[in-house]
Amino acid sequence: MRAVIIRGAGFFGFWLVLIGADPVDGVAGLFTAAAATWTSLRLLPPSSGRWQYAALARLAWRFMQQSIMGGLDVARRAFDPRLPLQPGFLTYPIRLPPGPARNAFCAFTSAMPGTLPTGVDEHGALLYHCLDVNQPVVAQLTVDEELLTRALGGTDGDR
Amino acid sequence: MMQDPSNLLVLALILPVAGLLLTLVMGGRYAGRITLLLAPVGLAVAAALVVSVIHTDDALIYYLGGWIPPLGVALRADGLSAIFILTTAVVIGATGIFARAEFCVPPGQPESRISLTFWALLLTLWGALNLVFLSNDLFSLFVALELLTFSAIPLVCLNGSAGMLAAGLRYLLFALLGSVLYLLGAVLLYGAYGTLDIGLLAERVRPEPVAWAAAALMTVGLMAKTALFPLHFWLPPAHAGAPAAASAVLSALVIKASLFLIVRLWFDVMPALMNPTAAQILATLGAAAILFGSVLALRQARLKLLIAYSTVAQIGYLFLIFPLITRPESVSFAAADLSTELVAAVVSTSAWSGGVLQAVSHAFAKAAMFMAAGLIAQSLGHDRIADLSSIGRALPITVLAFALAGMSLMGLPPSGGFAAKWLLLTATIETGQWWWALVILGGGLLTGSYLFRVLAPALFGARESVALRVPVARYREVVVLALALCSVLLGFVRLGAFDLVQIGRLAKAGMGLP
Amino acid sequence: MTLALAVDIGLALLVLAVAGWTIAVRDTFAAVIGFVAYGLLLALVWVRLAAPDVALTEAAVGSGLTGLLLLSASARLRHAKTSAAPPGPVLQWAAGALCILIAAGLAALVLLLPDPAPTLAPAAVAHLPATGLGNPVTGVLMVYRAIDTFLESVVLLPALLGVWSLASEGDWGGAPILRHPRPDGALTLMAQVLPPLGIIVGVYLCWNSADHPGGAFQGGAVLAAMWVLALLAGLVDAPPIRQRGLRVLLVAGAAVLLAVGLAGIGLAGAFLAYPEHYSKPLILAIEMALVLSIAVALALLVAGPPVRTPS
Amino acid sequence: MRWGERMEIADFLLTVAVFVLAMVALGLVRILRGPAAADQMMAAQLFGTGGIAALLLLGVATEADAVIDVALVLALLAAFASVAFVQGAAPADEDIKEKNHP
Amino acid sequence: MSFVLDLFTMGAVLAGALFFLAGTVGLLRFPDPLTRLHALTKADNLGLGLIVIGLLPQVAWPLGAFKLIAIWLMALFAATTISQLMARAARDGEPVR
Amino acid sequence: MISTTTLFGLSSAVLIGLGLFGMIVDPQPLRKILAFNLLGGGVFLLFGVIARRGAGAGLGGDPVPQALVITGLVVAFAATALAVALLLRLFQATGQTALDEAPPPAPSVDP
Repeated sequence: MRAVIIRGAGFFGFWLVLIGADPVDGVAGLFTAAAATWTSLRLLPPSSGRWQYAALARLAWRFMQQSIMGGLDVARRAFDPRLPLQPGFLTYPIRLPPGPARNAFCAFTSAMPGTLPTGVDEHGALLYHCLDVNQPVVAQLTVDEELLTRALGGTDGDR
Repeated sequence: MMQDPSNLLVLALILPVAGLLLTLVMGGRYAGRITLLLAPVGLAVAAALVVSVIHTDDALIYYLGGWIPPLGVALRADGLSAIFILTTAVVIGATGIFARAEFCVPPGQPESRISLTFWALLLTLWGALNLVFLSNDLFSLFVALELLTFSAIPLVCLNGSAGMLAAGLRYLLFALLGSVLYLLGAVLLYGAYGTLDIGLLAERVRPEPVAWAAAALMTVGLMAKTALFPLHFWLPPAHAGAPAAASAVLSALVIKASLFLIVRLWFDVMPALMNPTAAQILATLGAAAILFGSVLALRQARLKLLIAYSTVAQIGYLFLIFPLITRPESVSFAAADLSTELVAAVVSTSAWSGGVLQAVSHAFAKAAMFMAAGLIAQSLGHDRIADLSSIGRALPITVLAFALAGMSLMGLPPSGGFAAKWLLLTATIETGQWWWALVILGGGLLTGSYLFRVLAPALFGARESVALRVPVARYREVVVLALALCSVLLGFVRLGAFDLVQIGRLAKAGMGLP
Repeated sequence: MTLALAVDIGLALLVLAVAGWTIAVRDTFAAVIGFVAYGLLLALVWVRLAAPDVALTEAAVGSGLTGLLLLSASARLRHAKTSAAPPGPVLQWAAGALCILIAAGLAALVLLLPDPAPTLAPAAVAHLPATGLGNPVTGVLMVYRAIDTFLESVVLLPALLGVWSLASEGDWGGAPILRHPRPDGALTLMAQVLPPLGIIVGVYLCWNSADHPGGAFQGGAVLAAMWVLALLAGLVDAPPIRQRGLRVLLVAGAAVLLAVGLAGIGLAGAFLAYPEHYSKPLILAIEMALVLSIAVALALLVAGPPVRTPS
Repeated sequence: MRWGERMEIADFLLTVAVFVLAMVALGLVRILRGPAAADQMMAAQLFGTGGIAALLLLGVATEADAVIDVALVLALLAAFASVAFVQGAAPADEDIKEKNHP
Repeated sequence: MSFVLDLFTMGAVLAGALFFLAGTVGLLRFPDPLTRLHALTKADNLGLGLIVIGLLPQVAWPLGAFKLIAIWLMALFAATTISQLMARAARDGEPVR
Repeated sequence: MISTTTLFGLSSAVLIGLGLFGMIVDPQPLRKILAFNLLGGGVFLLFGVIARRGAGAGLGGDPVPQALVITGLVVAFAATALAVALLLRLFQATGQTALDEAPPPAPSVDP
């Protein structure tokens, strides 16, 4: 029920952002938001854990920070005449089970500096492509995973 | 609501479309019944339309939504449209009855693939044809052409064999190229004259480069869809391989739609552009189609392919009307004392009537021939011409129908085809263009020879008895015979009735004048 | 040279380069990629031509859905052996000359177009208040030339029937399958998050089109894309084509438009005329029905013929 | 001489739009030339981001609100097209098997 | 005030353009498809974000601004997922290690 | 100085020529379909240019052609979908995609 309200409110808010506040449009928006919420619940059933908003805020902040770092990092390497790249693959033994939380983790880390998830290897560990394999990538990823797990309030149910 | 006859135009348009929507919802089990119920209604509407046009002695016009062109779109039915709508209703109805045995789902069975698609596409085809004949707007006509293409192509490959898929795809590519060229021409006309309405364009178009380019592009595009020589390659495999009922509507009606538009284009949209050179070019292509198509038909080993090539040839006759209506300046009239205008009007009428009669009688005859060939192929299991000996004994009605339809195609009296070719011949003599007369006569001889190849053994073969693999339902034979008879009986229609052709012609006054 | 013109020249050069590349490149997959880029660039061009309604359509239909269709086709045809050889050099040169001639002729005609250009803009604007609409393009599509919109919603049906008719006899009535060969987490996440947002955007484009750019076609295309996304990720299954509800959805738009149009004969004096004062709510109702029908039809056109035997 | 006087903000935004388009064009050269199919499928991403940026700049510079909606649709559809690209470029299953188990 | 805002716009938009440049340079210089993918997604998204931030003072408040941010978030989300899809396809396309 | 409409008008002429060339010359059906879309894009662009030239009455362009282009784009999509479905089915049935002058189709009712 909580998830219904939160998502519904979010979608209605998105509708308002698009069209502006007008009573007639608002009624249409309610129906649309209801349809969107129904679809959303069908495609992505709500997880069992409760979101921890403080941790979520920290996560968002870290995301902002890191994606800026990511952009700067690439720009620095691109403009550097020596082209300092040491590309390669490394594995990250992820603890999150396959499911929305792990997918979110992958999406999150794909914006981090120098890392790009490219799928799983034969042992179920995530396979990352790195611009510079000498960076402390695994340590970074561990921090990220911990933060995400906490923010989502425990592990997600499998899908 | 029915007091106003112009409501008939809307009715003719939406009846098949409403049938399509209903068919989709009700499913294939009811599809055949819906079509067969709508067919007589549509026929009645078409007949009422013809009567109304004759009665008012002018074109019926309907402003959709009450919006007057150029902003709005008008439907307009002149004599020409009325004739074609009636022809379409007859052929579609006959096809429906003919196809019932093949495409209806037996009671208690679930919907099958062809039971839904065949009927739904037949209804779409019907709606699209009526729209082509009624719309007075170049863009709506574009959509109508696409509607026609989208319903014709699945009909071609209904049996799903690889050869037909290839034929259908080739047909589709030709048709799409044709539509794009047509649309490009329409776009140019809008850019130059600010309207897509045929009536307004007729007033505004002047002989200048942009109009010429538009005319050329649209004509070539429509020629590809009509399968006029040399853009005919797609037609024989597509028409010969489709199920008989589908071939009948494709050959009888679908290619006429784009032909109808070529005629509309040159005589209604841009009468100012019609000139002897363009007319001679079109007629030359037509003559080439007659000769080429006939010779190829002569060489075919299979009946349906022969009929398909015959379509290529017969289309050619329709292009002969262009120079006969547009008289070359060099021609001097024998009847000098008559006012030139009067003579010109007479000439143009007989060429017009001949052309329209040819189109209509060919529609009936060709539908009958394809259906007859379908029955023959079904009952024998093949349609090899060499093995049709004595088939006339086993299927007398079918072969009679084939022979009657063939009579009309050859132009033997007293058939509709004879009247048509006679009118065209008269026009060639009157305009002093004897060379077209030679083409018409030569085409008739060739037609006679390729049909003789089929009919002589079929009727007078030496075989004692022919074993039929599958018996043929009597009512299907009767439908075929009725269509063939229609084609023949057109010859008895008083020629004056074809004044109907002239009703509501936009550029009637200026036609045929130097 | 103004800056806006610099944008235009840059765009035009890009469009032409991409188009030329699409025709010239040997690899078909690469050509399709070029085509998608072409579509996206054309969307920008439409913006520059002050036609945001068309830009929306081009982005959604011209590039998005057509692109997906062609890309998956090129992937499936990758191992196709084509025995057809390109035409000989003489024919190629002849075709090239013909096309250059046509292009040159058209270019000359573009330069010869009348000035001032004939236009229906004043007429369209003059009658707009009577329709209750604020967007003239919607006015043309739903009022002045509603017949085109009606035919348009009908045109999709035979095309879809044509696609369905390619099913094998045993699969008739079953469902099409459109699934990524190996869906993974990223695709799943995308298909979980984007479709609800897409629903909002799609309905917004349609609902808002009375006064702003957008419409049933644009909204329907966005909705269709979202449905296809969920299908690709394997989160939902396409419905069996025999399903009555699906068929009703498919014809709903055309049927509502037809019904309103017929009512117009009695109430407003002409087929497809709207009764005074009720035009805007009626148009909105039609558009909402249309957007659903169009979305379903477009998505099913992408999904292809049914391949799953009906249960 | 200050910036604000020398250059209208709209002109500035247009200039940047031209620049972004030029970047897209340059990137396009790289992408289309390949060599790998993986390079080519990046085109949707390039056009997605670059196109959205150019549209937003154009829309704000010319004060055309509708353009923002086009960018919105592009943001949704670019993702969609990319999925198609990946599907098209991904080698079929049998190819991968061949590669991994020669 | 408007001057300050304009200055802010120019600064942020210029910075954004710079990242687009970086993305393209990376695209041109980086040695293999996967590294090029890094360049494209990370730099261009930051560029788009900066341009959006720069444009915020120039649009109607608050709806226009929220809309811009929504567009950016959607583009960002799309990029983070698409880059993975492409990375996997690219990895499949050539031998690992 | 060249104007926006002239610029894009000339571009559309080139696009039409290119699309036509591709449709005539390329033997592969998928490439023909692609070229058809390219050609269609050129035609629509020309219509858009004509719409832009008709700007007036407070509008940036003549809304009638713009509306028609929207219709046309959807028709073109439907055509493409049908063509692609046919092509894929053909490939499925024969393993190739060539459209050479086909042998006469076998009679559908042959024993």
